[in-house]
Amino acid sequence: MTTLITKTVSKACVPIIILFSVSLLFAGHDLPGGGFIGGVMFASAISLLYVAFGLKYIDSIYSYQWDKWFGAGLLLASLTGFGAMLFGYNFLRSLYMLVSLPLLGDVKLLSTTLFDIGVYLVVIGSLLYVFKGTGEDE
Amino acid sequence: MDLFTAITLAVFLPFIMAGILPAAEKVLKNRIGWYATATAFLSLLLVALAVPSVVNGENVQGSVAWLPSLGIEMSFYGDGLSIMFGLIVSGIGILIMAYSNEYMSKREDLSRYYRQLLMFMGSMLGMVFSSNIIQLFIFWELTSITSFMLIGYWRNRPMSVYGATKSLLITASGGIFMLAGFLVLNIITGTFDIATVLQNESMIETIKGHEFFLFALVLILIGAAAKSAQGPFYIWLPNAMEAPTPVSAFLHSATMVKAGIYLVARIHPIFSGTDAWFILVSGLGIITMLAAGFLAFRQTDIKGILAYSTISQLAYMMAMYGYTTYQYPGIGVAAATFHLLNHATFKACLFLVAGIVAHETATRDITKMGGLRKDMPVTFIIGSIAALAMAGVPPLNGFLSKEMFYESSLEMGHLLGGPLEYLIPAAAVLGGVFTFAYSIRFIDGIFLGKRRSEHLPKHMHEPSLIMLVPPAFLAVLVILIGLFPSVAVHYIIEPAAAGILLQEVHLHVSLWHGFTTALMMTIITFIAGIALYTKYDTIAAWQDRMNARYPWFSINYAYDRIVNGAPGKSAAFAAVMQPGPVKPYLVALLLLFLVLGAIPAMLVATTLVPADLNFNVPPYEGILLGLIVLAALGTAILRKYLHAVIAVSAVGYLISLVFIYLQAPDLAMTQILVETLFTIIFLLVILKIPQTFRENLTRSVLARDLLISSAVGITVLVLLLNATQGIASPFESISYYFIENSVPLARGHNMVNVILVDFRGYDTLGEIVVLCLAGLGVYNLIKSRSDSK
Amino acid sequence: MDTMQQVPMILIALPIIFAAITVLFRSKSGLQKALNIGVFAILFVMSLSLLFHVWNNGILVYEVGEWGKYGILLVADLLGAGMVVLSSLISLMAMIYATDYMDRKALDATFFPLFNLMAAGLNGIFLTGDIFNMFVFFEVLVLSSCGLIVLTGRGDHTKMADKLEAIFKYLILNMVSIILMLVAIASLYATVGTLNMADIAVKIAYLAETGTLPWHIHVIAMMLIVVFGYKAALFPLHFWLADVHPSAPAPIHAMLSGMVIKVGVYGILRVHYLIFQESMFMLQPVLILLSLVTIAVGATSAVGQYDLKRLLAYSSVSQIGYVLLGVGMGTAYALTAAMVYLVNHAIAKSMLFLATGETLYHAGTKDIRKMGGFVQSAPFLSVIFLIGAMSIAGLPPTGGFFAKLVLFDAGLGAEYYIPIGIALVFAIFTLFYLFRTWLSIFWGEVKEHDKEDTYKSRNPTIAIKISLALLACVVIFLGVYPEPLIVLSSTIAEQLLDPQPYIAAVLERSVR
Amino acid sequence: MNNTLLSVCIALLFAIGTFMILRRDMIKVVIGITVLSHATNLLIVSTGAFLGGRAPIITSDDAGSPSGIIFTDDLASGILAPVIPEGTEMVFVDPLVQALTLTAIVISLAITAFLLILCYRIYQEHGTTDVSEIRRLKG
Repeated sequence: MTTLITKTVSKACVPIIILFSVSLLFAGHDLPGGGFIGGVMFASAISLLYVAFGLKYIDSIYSYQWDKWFGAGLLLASLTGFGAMLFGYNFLRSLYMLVSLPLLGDVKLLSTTLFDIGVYLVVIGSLLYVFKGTGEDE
Repeated sequence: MDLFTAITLAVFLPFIMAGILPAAEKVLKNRIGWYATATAFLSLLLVALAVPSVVNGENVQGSVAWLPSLGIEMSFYGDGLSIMFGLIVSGIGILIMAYSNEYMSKREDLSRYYRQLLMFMGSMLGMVFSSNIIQLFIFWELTSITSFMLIGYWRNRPMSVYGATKSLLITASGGIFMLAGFLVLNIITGTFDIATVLQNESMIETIKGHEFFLFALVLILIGAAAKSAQGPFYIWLPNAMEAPTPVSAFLHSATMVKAGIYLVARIHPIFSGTDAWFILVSGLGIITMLAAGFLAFRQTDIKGILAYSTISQLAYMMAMYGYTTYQYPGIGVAAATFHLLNHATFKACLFLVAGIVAHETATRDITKMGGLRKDMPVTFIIGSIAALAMAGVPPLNGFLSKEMFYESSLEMGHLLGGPLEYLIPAAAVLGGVFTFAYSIRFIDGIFLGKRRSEHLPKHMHEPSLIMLVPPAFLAVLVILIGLFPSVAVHYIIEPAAAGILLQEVHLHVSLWHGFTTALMMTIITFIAGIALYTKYDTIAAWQDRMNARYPWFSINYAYDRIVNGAPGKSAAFAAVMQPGPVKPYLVALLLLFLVLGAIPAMLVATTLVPADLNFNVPPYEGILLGLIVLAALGTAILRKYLHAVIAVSAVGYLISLVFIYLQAPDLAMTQILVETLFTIIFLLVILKIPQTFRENLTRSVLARDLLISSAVGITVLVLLLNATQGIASPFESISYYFIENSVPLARGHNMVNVILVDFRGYDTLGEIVVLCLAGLGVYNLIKSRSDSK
Repeated sequence: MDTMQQVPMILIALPIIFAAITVLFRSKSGLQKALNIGVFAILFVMSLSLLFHVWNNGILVYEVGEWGKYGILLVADLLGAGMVVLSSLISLMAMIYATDYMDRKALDATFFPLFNLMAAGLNGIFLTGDIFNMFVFFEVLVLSSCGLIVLTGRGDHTKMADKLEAIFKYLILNMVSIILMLVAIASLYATVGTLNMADIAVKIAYLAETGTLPWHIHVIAMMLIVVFGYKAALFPLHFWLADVHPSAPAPIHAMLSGMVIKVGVYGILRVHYLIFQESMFMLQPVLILLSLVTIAVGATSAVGQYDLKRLLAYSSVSQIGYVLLGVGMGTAYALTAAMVYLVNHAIAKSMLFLATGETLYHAGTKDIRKMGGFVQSAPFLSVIFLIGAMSIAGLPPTGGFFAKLVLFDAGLGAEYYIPIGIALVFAIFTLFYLFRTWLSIFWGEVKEHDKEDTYKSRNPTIAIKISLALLACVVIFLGVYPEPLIVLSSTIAEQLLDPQPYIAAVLERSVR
Repeated sequence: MNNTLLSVCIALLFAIGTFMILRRDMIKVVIGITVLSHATNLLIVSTGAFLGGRAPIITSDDAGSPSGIIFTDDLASGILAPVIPEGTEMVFVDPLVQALTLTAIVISLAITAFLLILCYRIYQEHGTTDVSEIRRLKG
């Protein structure tokens, strides 16, 4: 599978896919998408890299500890839940704020976005962790 | 101090003292036995406080709140019967603990020994004073457990372990039945309190007329018989002789084995006066009496002889308590109670003597003994007195109660009439003859005759005073009760009998009461006993021969077969039940699902399939669904992993198309992405697993699996067709809330995402936890490889 | 007061957060030991305070995200809060024990996060008021137990191949049962349009009252029996248990046998008694029949085992049969009995398993035939094991006695004479195999004399002794004064039979 | 309302999946589990309470006035929410079942991935993929 074409194609595609996955993450609240879909897409992109270049090569450039990703994601998601408690609300109550920023105009800030980012990180981390585990073990 | 407190204290004092015994041992070291003796003495005093009031017919009664929700109180009841038992338990307890000071070597684990003895004593006292049957049962089982511990005192000796196991299995299993009996009794009466039942005549009448009467009686008697080594349950007692001898004297002759007798006496007012009571209790007693008396012949272990004699003596009491007719419910009660007291004195004494003998000769085999009278004359005298009392020789106490036994047997036979008029007294005499023979054997074999010095140590002498005084004291009691029975009868026996018969009892017991039939029977007993004793060895040899020839004709054989054979049988059963591969387990699960699903379909279903089936779908959807089924069939038919995996991912991709058709864009995207990733992982895995195995589908396996899977399919179809009939009116789906509120409250336009992160964000939290777990689990799986090498 | 309201959520969220933290900061096991014991102690105290709160102030309902019944509710009624107390107690003890028992490698790797998530899964199941959420937490529980089974401890003589095989069976069967659960939940939603259990209950009750209850609701009830029966190891769904439980390291074994199989019982108590009251006439005979077979099969299989952990696993099968017998009989008293039995079995069995782990470490083998005479070298374990065995066998003065007493009393009172008769007979089996085992391990002669020196060096550490001794104290306490437990259980039983307060507490809330 | 053809398709998937999990080859068993999961996902979506014509994404056209639906229960007066006023039409498909399905997909993905690695490890330890040979734990 590690032909030159796949390598080139994936080099070109992966950044685009990652960008797309991030946009899916943030657009998810209003359009199809969301943390989960974005995460799976990100994971697919990286797995494409793994398949194209081989695990060893990627690891030699940068060895990602994907378990930290899902740990962080889980922490982020659950702390978002706790965040509401600090404001005197129940766990996971969503908070909403409309902020006017220069250049961007009115931006709606939602605590659920943070939660969704947590989901995103967990999905990426755990899927890639599993993926790497499968591929690595000889 | 009021008497209730005294009795409560008497029960709990031994437990408390046992609890702080390890601390006391640090101070007292080897003299810890006197600490235990003092405890027993205190308990005796506390129990004795109640004697005057009970003699006057005033019973001690009281309770403390304990488990109100079950209707169980911690209640103690001291009537004549329990006071008598209390005196026996704590009184013999003093002697035993004192005796143990010398008997138990200083190297032994004295702390454990006395702790368990004290706990046993407390349990026994608790048992006899309990008014509540559940409380009684708790103490009852505690005596079983402490007995088990004490039998197995020498924990590394195989025979001790064997004996301990046997006693626990039999007595505790009996206990379980007894508990059931108590519960049945509770169903009938609605109370757990015996005193309440005893004081309520109409309740007793209800019990006797109730349809569960026989159930309750049989269940309780099983427990009592197991504890008192009666009937087929006797087998544990001979093996219990592995315990240290003071323990045997205390538990397995004088007190614990009498717990069953106590229970029979306790429930006597409730159940007696019925044919069932007579047949079961007396029948059991008489058969056990004869069998155990006869079997004692081939025993060569001096404690074994005593064990069998204990069984047969307990059976006397059993038989006497069973003597009952409708008009005269308690014919043998006084006699039995008196014999109970007497037996405690002479049998404990005999065991202590046996302990001395074994201690001095370093053997328990009677065939190696003989002629010890010269070396230990005092022991000889004490032992002879006790053995003669057991044989029923005047003027000792055993004579008096045996006379009463004969009298009550005669009376019972007379009341029944028919052949039983002669059979019952004859059986009683035969039991007496056996008793006479083995009692003489005990004296003759150990003390009389020629000394067989080749087996015995050179220097044998009387033991120290500490070991001699307790049996001597008991021997004196044996004589005193025999000569002046009225004291014991007035203060102990009459109140005890009154406690059983629930009315005042006046007895006239004296050594000489005229030339009665009973006396005739006693004389016959002596003559026949002497005659039998001349044939003693012949009979013993015959028994040995028969035992060797027909080993299966014994209850011990059955017990060993069951206990040793059970594991093998069970392992064979488990091997069949639990064959190993996952497939039968899956089949079991699916079959249970099918069977359970079929039950409502057969019982309550009106129409299995709803009428309005809707096949009206656009053709492209039909084609799509057809393709899905085709791809799924491919997974089943395609043999190669790679092909099957491609087929299954085709199913996945096609389903994502269905999702698009069903207006679920999020799902469709997820499905495509997940399917991609999943297929890659799947391919990576199967690349590493060469496909070597190929299943040969036999026709029968294929047919069976097809049957099961089509049944599953049909069940799901029927369920689904019924379930998709729409929400049952008048209800509506909660989805309206999400549709209505996702913009105004959750500020999101994609409802599915809003549900995932907001309305049901908590589910998503759980879901990402599952993802993390998969990651962590896979890590462990991969790492486990290095562990296994 | 306000903080009290948050406790149900914290009981679930705290271990999850902690799991995340321990994933991020792995490989500092020394610090992690202390921290985790601290967290589990906090959880235990909080669960107790929750139980007291519920006892005094009635059912506590917590809206996650504040969406009323449209979101997910946590409902802490007495049953849920009681189960949480039980699971917190056992997981605290197992955690204390595990810090010294588990291999260093396991502690450094994933033990702590997995164990935290297991605790979160248990609490999540016991507190949730939403049936789909229950499914999610079932999966949390299953996957965390699978991950934990692979880890090793010092008395763990199971080969890795066996562990993997056990997990495979467990997961495959679990997937099938969980698929059944999803089918059942989806069908339920399609029929009543809601996922909240109280909401479902009141709607089904309404349909039954008006005579328009669709018959497939009964099928759903039956399917859920399969699902929960699988969790509880009800015959013929019990096969995995004897393979899976013995493969786990001792603290996990204790959690699995002590708490995780109780989840199935909880499921039946919660879901069937709340929602499927109408199907009870069909369910009860089925449950009684199956639980009797479970008792018989478990007890009969246990007698012949020489692998200590496997023997006790079969014993768990048989004991769970007793619990389900009480559940099946279904009177208030029988449900009380089931609860009392459940609690006693949970505590005594987990203690027994913890003691077993240490015994196996002491012996260096798992074959009972090679053990003997350990009372000399391990007197402490001997006492603990004996107390556990007595409790399971139902001998006083341990909690197990009252459990059996109440169960038999309830059964006879409800006129189930033959089932109780059968249960009685198999109680003798229990007595037999447990005491035979105890005797052959601790009494008798030392079988492997060449190992006597190693025996001396392999003794329980302080942490292990503390956890075992505390559990033993609880067992004895329950045997001497079970009144609080019985009162609590009977109140729970009343609440189960009359779900109105539960429904009212959940539904009577205004929605934003 | 109902879609019988879809139901039949789901039932067939269930039957095929069941047949597959009864096979002796471990990998085939996992494939069977996957088929069953697919079938279940499809089943959950198909049990959606109502079938409007549109995906559950609100566009700016939809913003409308409150519809008068009662969402608060009142047990005393017998109101079991939600109560829908007459004539309310639903243009969307049921979003809840989709969310549930998404959760179910993710969970079954996680477990199946774990199961796959497990199979690989079992193959390493036992050297076979025949489930009837993987029977060291028995009796």
